[in-house]
Amino acid sequence: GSKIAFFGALTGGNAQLGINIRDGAKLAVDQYNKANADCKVELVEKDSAGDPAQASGLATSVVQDAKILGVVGPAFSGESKVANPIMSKEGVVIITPSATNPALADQGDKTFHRALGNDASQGPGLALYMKDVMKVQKTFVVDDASEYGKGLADQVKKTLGSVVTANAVVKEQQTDFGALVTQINSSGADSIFWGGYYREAAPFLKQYRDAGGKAKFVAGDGVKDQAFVDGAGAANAEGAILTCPCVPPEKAGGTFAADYKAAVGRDAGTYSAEAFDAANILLAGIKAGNSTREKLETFVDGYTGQGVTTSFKFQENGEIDPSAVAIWAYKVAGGKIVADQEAPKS
Amino acid sequence: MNFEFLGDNFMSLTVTGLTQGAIYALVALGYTLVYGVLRLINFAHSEVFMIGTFVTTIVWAGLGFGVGASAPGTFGVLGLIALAVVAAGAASGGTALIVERVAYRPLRKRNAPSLIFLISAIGASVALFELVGAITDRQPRGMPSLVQPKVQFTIFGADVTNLQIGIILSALAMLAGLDIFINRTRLGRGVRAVAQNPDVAALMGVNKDRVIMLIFVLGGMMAGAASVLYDVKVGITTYSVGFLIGIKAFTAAVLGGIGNLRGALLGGLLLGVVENYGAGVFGNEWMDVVAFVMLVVVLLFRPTGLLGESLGRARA
Amino acid sequence: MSERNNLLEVDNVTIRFGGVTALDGVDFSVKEGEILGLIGPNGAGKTTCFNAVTGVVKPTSGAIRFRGKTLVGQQRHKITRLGIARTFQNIRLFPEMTALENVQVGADARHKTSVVGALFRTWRVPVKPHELVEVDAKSGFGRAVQQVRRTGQRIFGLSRHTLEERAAKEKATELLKLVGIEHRAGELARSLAYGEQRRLEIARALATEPGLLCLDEPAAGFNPAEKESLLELIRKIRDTGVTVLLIEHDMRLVMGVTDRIVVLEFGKKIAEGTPAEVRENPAVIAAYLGVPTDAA
Amino acid sequence: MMAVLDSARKADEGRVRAVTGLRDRWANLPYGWRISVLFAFIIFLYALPGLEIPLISTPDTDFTSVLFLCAVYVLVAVGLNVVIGLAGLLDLGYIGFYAVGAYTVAILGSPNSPVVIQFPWVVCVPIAIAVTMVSGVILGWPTLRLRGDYLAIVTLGFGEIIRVFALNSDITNGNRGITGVPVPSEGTWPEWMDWFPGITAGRPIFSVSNVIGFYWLALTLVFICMLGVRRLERSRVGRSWLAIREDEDAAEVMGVPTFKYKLWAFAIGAALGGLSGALFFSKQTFINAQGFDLFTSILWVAAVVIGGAGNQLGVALGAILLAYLPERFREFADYRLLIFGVALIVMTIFRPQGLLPSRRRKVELEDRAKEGAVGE
Amino acid sequence: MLLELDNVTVSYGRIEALHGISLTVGEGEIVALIGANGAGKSTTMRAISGLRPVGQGKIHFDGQDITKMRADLRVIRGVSQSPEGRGIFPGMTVRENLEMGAYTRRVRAEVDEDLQRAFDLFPRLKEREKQAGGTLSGGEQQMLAVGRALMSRPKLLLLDEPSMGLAPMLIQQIFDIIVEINQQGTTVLLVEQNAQQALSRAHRAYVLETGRIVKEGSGNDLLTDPAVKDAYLGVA
Ligand SMILES: Nc1ncnc2c1ncn2[C@@H]1O[C@H](COP(=O)(O)OP(=O)(O)OP(=O)(O)O)[C@@H](O)[C@H]1O
Ligand SMILES: Nc1ncnc2c1ncn2[C@@H]1O[C@H](COP(=O)(O)OP(=O)(O)OP(=O)(O)O)[C@@H](O)[C@H]1O
Ligand SMILES: CC(C)C[C@H](N)C(=O)O
Ligand SMILES: [Mg+2]
Ligand SMILES: [Mg+2]
Repeated sequence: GSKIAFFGALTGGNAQLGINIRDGAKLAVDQYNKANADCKVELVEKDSAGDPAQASGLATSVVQDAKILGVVGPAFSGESKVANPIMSKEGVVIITPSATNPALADQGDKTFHRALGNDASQGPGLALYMKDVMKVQKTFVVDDASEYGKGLADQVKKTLGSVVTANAVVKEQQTDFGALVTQINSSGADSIFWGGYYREAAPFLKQYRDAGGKAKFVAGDGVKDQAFVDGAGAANAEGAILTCPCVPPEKAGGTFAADYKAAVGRDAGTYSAEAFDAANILLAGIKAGNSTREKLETFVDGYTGQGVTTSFKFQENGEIDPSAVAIWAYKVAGGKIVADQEAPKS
Repeated sequence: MNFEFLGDNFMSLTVTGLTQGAIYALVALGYTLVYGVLRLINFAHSEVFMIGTFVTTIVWAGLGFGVGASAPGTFGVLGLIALAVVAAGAASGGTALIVERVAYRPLRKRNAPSLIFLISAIGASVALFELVGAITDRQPRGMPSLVQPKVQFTIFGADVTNLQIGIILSALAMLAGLDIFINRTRLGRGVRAVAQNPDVAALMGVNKDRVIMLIFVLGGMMAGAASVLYDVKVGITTYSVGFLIGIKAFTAAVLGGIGNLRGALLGGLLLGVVENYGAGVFGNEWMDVVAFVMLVVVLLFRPTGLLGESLGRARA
Repeated sequence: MSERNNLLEVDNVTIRFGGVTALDGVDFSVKEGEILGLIGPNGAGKTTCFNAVTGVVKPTSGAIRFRGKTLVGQQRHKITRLGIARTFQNIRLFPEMTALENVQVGADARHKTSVVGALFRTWRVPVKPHELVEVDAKSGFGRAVQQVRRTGQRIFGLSRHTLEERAAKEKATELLKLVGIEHRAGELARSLAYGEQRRLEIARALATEPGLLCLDEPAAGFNPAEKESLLELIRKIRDTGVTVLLIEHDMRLVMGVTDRIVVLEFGKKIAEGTPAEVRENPAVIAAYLGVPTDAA
Repeated sequence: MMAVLDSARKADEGRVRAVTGLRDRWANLPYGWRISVLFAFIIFLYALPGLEIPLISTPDTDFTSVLFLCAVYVLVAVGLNVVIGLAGLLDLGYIGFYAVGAYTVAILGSPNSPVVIQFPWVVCVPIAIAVTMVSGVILGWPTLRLRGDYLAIVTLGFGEIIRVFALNSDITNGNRGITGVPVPSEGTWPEWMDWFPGITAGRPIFSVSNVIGFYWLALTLVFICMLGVRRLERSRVGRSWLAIREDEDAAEVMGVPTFKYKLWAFAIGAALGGLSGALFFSKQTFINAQGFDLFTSILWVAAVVIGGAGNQLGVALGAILLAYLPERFREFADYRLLIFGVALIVMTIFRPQGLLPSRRRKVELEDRAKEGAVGE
Repeated sequence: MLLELDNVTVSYGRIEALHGISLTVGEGEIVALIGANGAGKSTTMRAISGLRPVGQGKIHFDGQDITKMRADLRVIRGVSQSPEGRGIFPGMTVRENLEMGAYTRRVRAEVDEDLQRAFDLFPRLKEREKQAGGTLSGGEQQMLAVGRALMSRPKLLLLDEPSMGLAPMLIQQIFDIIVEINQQGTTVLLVEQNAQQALSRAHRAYVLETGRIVKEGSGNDLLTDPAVKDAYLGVA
């Protein structure tokens, strides 16, 4: 039979973000295979560790396996930027359930699709939430210089405007934030926006709170995982606001939340549901007999349907309809990430 | 560039820099001792430090102080720290000794040239680092916040916390002890003799192997102690923490004059402070660049470091 | 002798190391073609004086001139090219290179091929027939390749690199023969005995084609018979037109071979003259010789 | 434990003797034979991608890509060998040059770089080589006066400075990197190459999905560079480097302009490093600072030393192993580097002279090893 | 016999430098070892002090087999060497260098006394007490090496060319010192190129040629032996 691939981090410091997505896609494939025992589809896992530098090699290996018709992923924006052109040139259908950098749609990659909203809506939504709901006065913006982190931070800065007092850049895999903590403390900020992933955010927040820092902590989807709360310590993370262009899994349609829990053994995580939808679109195409990359691509381009998260109809550039996008704000409360409210739209 | 920030926060940057520098200095000692005696960059020393950070978490977690646990009273905290220093010191010292036994001694017995030692050292470093990486699944490990920093006093507008005082003072004390040991005791003199001319040292009756074991253990113990201070300060560790700290500590050792114990202290403190200023002025992301640029500049004017080499042979 | 030119002039040179004054206003000159002895008690400053001449240490004050050119502040390898070579009191060979290669390094001081020349071998010299590559391969392919190379050489000539390589090797072999260790040409310098290493140092120094050769205790570690042959060697070297400046504690050697002697004590010159004059000089006897030399 | 080691070592020494014997026999072969075998071997290397040799091909990665990686690493090792093996300068930050070369091509050639010049590859590469050479000189000028391990740490710092700069500066597009690094040529395979397995006429010669073109280009560059370095090695220049490695002061006093030659070694090494970087990232099409961590740099040093510093074939072998083994054994993914680390230790203990030491090193090390120490 | 070498071979890598040397040194003797460059004199000394491993043969010292003993343990047994090339610790001061000589000794007062003695023997060293060993002149280093070897109060003192690099006046002195030490009870094995001096002070002597002992006898006998005279004493 045919194969579809998952492309994203399964190891490394941000692995949990990738694992949630993989499990969502896997659930879809397993359900499909159970229903179509005669014509199974294999899910190939390409572990990028979230590292764009590895993406080019992995993309090449996807391309070279002619059985792989489509990809769920790449999970992160950085790796997408590298891998998409390579895969798209060879016609591999790409549906990302999570990479949110807006520029990905403008690279001219014909087979690119995004099953969720991007940071051009998340950023402003998030910033409005900070201004209107949280009423922040002085924000210190931190980013990790990644495609995603910097992109989101730039969006946020644009909307926050003069509320931003200072900004700083952290390194990937940095664990010691002594200098940054000093800077934030002396800047007198009442809130911090973190553009990056949880790998760095968790130790930072711990050290910041240990050093007596009181500012509110806000971050995007890259931080929205239980691993963040555990890493920072529940007490330190308490009250942190995390946004995401994704619906809370428990609000997902159908029996998804229950199925997932039964299959994987834990609650669905960030983007599990989006991945489930993305995989299902590809599977639907395969089921309809589209056994080559070109055919599948035509199928996906013309696809319309309702997933568990939202309704899908891809535009020319691969984005879904803006009206189908929802930005949610979540809050860390009692050591858990719970949905707070939908963020205001600009 | 943000000199205003530097001006406004000069003292507080200095204090945080010194704290960081004290840890560098303790780790630098291990490099300096081994380098002084064997002319070998002990790449695996960064992993010796890393092991210490993990042993600390294991000991604490074993006693019921896992991530998120609340700190016991002052004496409890001091007890936990003391226990960790003993355990991490032993583990790091032991690791250093094993590295010496497995990776270096066979080469010494065969008179291998120094470049080969370097490779073996890299091998040991990679092996340890990957081993811990595999065991911990490459996930970071958190610790309880044992010491809530409390401001003890303020100098020139900079708050100095109990944690900072503790770290700097304990580092200074350990360094002073080691310095006295090397410069004032007979065994210490033996160490210097082996450093300068191993063959002739044997002719004086110095047991070379014992001296070498000793320096590895001492360096390892200092790294172990440093790892506890690091844990208390940073509160999280991963299998890769050693790499950057190791490079910084080695830089500190060279800055002060490698093979020179007081140089390691001076180099460590200076490095910590200057890179902190640098981070303030140019931004965090340029911190390492500031550190290395300073190293190059210092070496240009003092090619053997600030205080010169002392354990090692003065070059004729 | 006085009509000869001064080859080297040491002019009021003072050298201090912290508190120690190793040389204190020393003045002397070496004349073209002579063998000048430099003697004095231990720590008198003789080696320091060599170091100053060869640019290893910088004088605190004073001037040193070689063929009228000032040496102070010159780079060390330039001093060698100007024509001063030396040996070291504590032997400094290239231990992991063969004896022959050690000497070749010295010979290279007079060669010109550098990176570009060695890489592209553009500088060509017409070739004489006997210098061509030999065609000795039997099988067709190898023979063809060799023939192509030969024709190439005939048309384009040989590179300066090739010629210099050959010359360096020849010169090195010759010099090893001169100092009497040609049978150890292929050994690593490290594995030679102390005395052989000393000879190798002399050969290496000579390979730089010096006008002035500075020998720092060349006879240390030699037995009297060997010293005898060293004495011959130094004379031979002088006869090839090389001026020699010699530090030595063995009086028989010094008295036997030098034309003039300069005596240092505590960094100051205390005497200068022919061997006979110096030997009788009471200051020298008191400071250095102790007993009449024939008893030593 | 020691006994086991000893017997293993004995067996290994037997093997070494056999190899050494082979080398002597090789030297005694008639010229024609040697030349012929050499040519045959070279042709074999070019043909490798089409041969599908069972045991050595890589199951999990495209074999030609692995070959290309090997060739690039060999190029790196040849350059690093000039610095470490010949001149004896320990350069731990060699990757900095690799980065400079790669970034020069990316910035000048990519349509997505902040500098919109878009020179073609053939123009970019010579510029990249020149820029790296200059950067070698800029680094070397102030620092080559430093001794041994001081130089090591300064070069390490240099490598790190380059990386951090790439990570944070605008011209390199920061961590986000530059996509669309140009390929050597946009040409397509001609009809007459169609017979070679894996080549389809009309497809681009240089593309990520079929790397044969890149591999052949890299292999050709490897041969050219090895030949050049060999010429240097066997000349006055090579001898001066050796002398510097042995005793810098004595060399200077013997008339070797040590500074100049060290600078040359640095510049040549840098140029080769820059070329390798340019080559590798042309294939990769994407460049960001991730590719330039110090760890890789240090591994390269390991490859050179393990292979046998000073001997070109040796360092090439070391580089090939470093590039090839991790790809061959992808199954062990998580333990790959652990095994690698242990292997490094074991290898140094068994073969302190490297896999294929230079003749000189071999004698030197055998002697030293035999001398050993008294006692125990 | 205090020291006994029985058919000892020593190799450097593949090259054998000593092809089976047998010699003895009795308690209280001065024994000289002479020979041309490369004969193997220094190698013999290194084998005795433990710097070079012995291939075949045995070395006995003070009734004990020390063939495989580590060098530092031999020092404790009472063997002390002033090595060829001096072996000064360059970064230690003159005083520290001397104190290193007494590394194995514990009685502080005795050490101080010996330190005084060394300074008395070589006043130059006293002047330079605080100077780093590496910056001394060649001759000064030689004095330091000999002085240091004496500091361990050895039973057997191995001197490898102690007169090398010394000014004529000091050469006289150093031989006088050797005799004096010997009279105080230290056994001495002496390698010297200054064969005239060495033979006239030694009780017995051996002549070494390319790794073999070719002659032995009392000092005076060898001094008058025509072959020795010819080869090692130079034309008188
Ligand atoms: N770097 C230095 N620092 C301090 N003192 C020094 C230094 N170098 C040399 N000296 C001193 O300068 C004096 C002269 O030394 P030099 O080596 O020139 O003596 P020399 O005449 O060659 O003696 P010898 O015959 O023993 O070799 C010595 O007393 C020595 O201790
Ligand atoms: N480190 C070494 N490596 C290899 N061979 C050596 C080494 N040292 C000495 N040899 C060789 O061993 C032989 C004996 O040397 P040794 O130094 O014992 O001679 P020696 O009698 O002390 O001569 P000298 O009077 O020159 O000091 C010589 O042939 C020498 O080449
Ligand atoms: C999985 C997500 C956190 C990825 C993130 N939104 C990105 O664009 O890289
Ligand atoms: Mg001298
Ligand atoms: Mg000798």
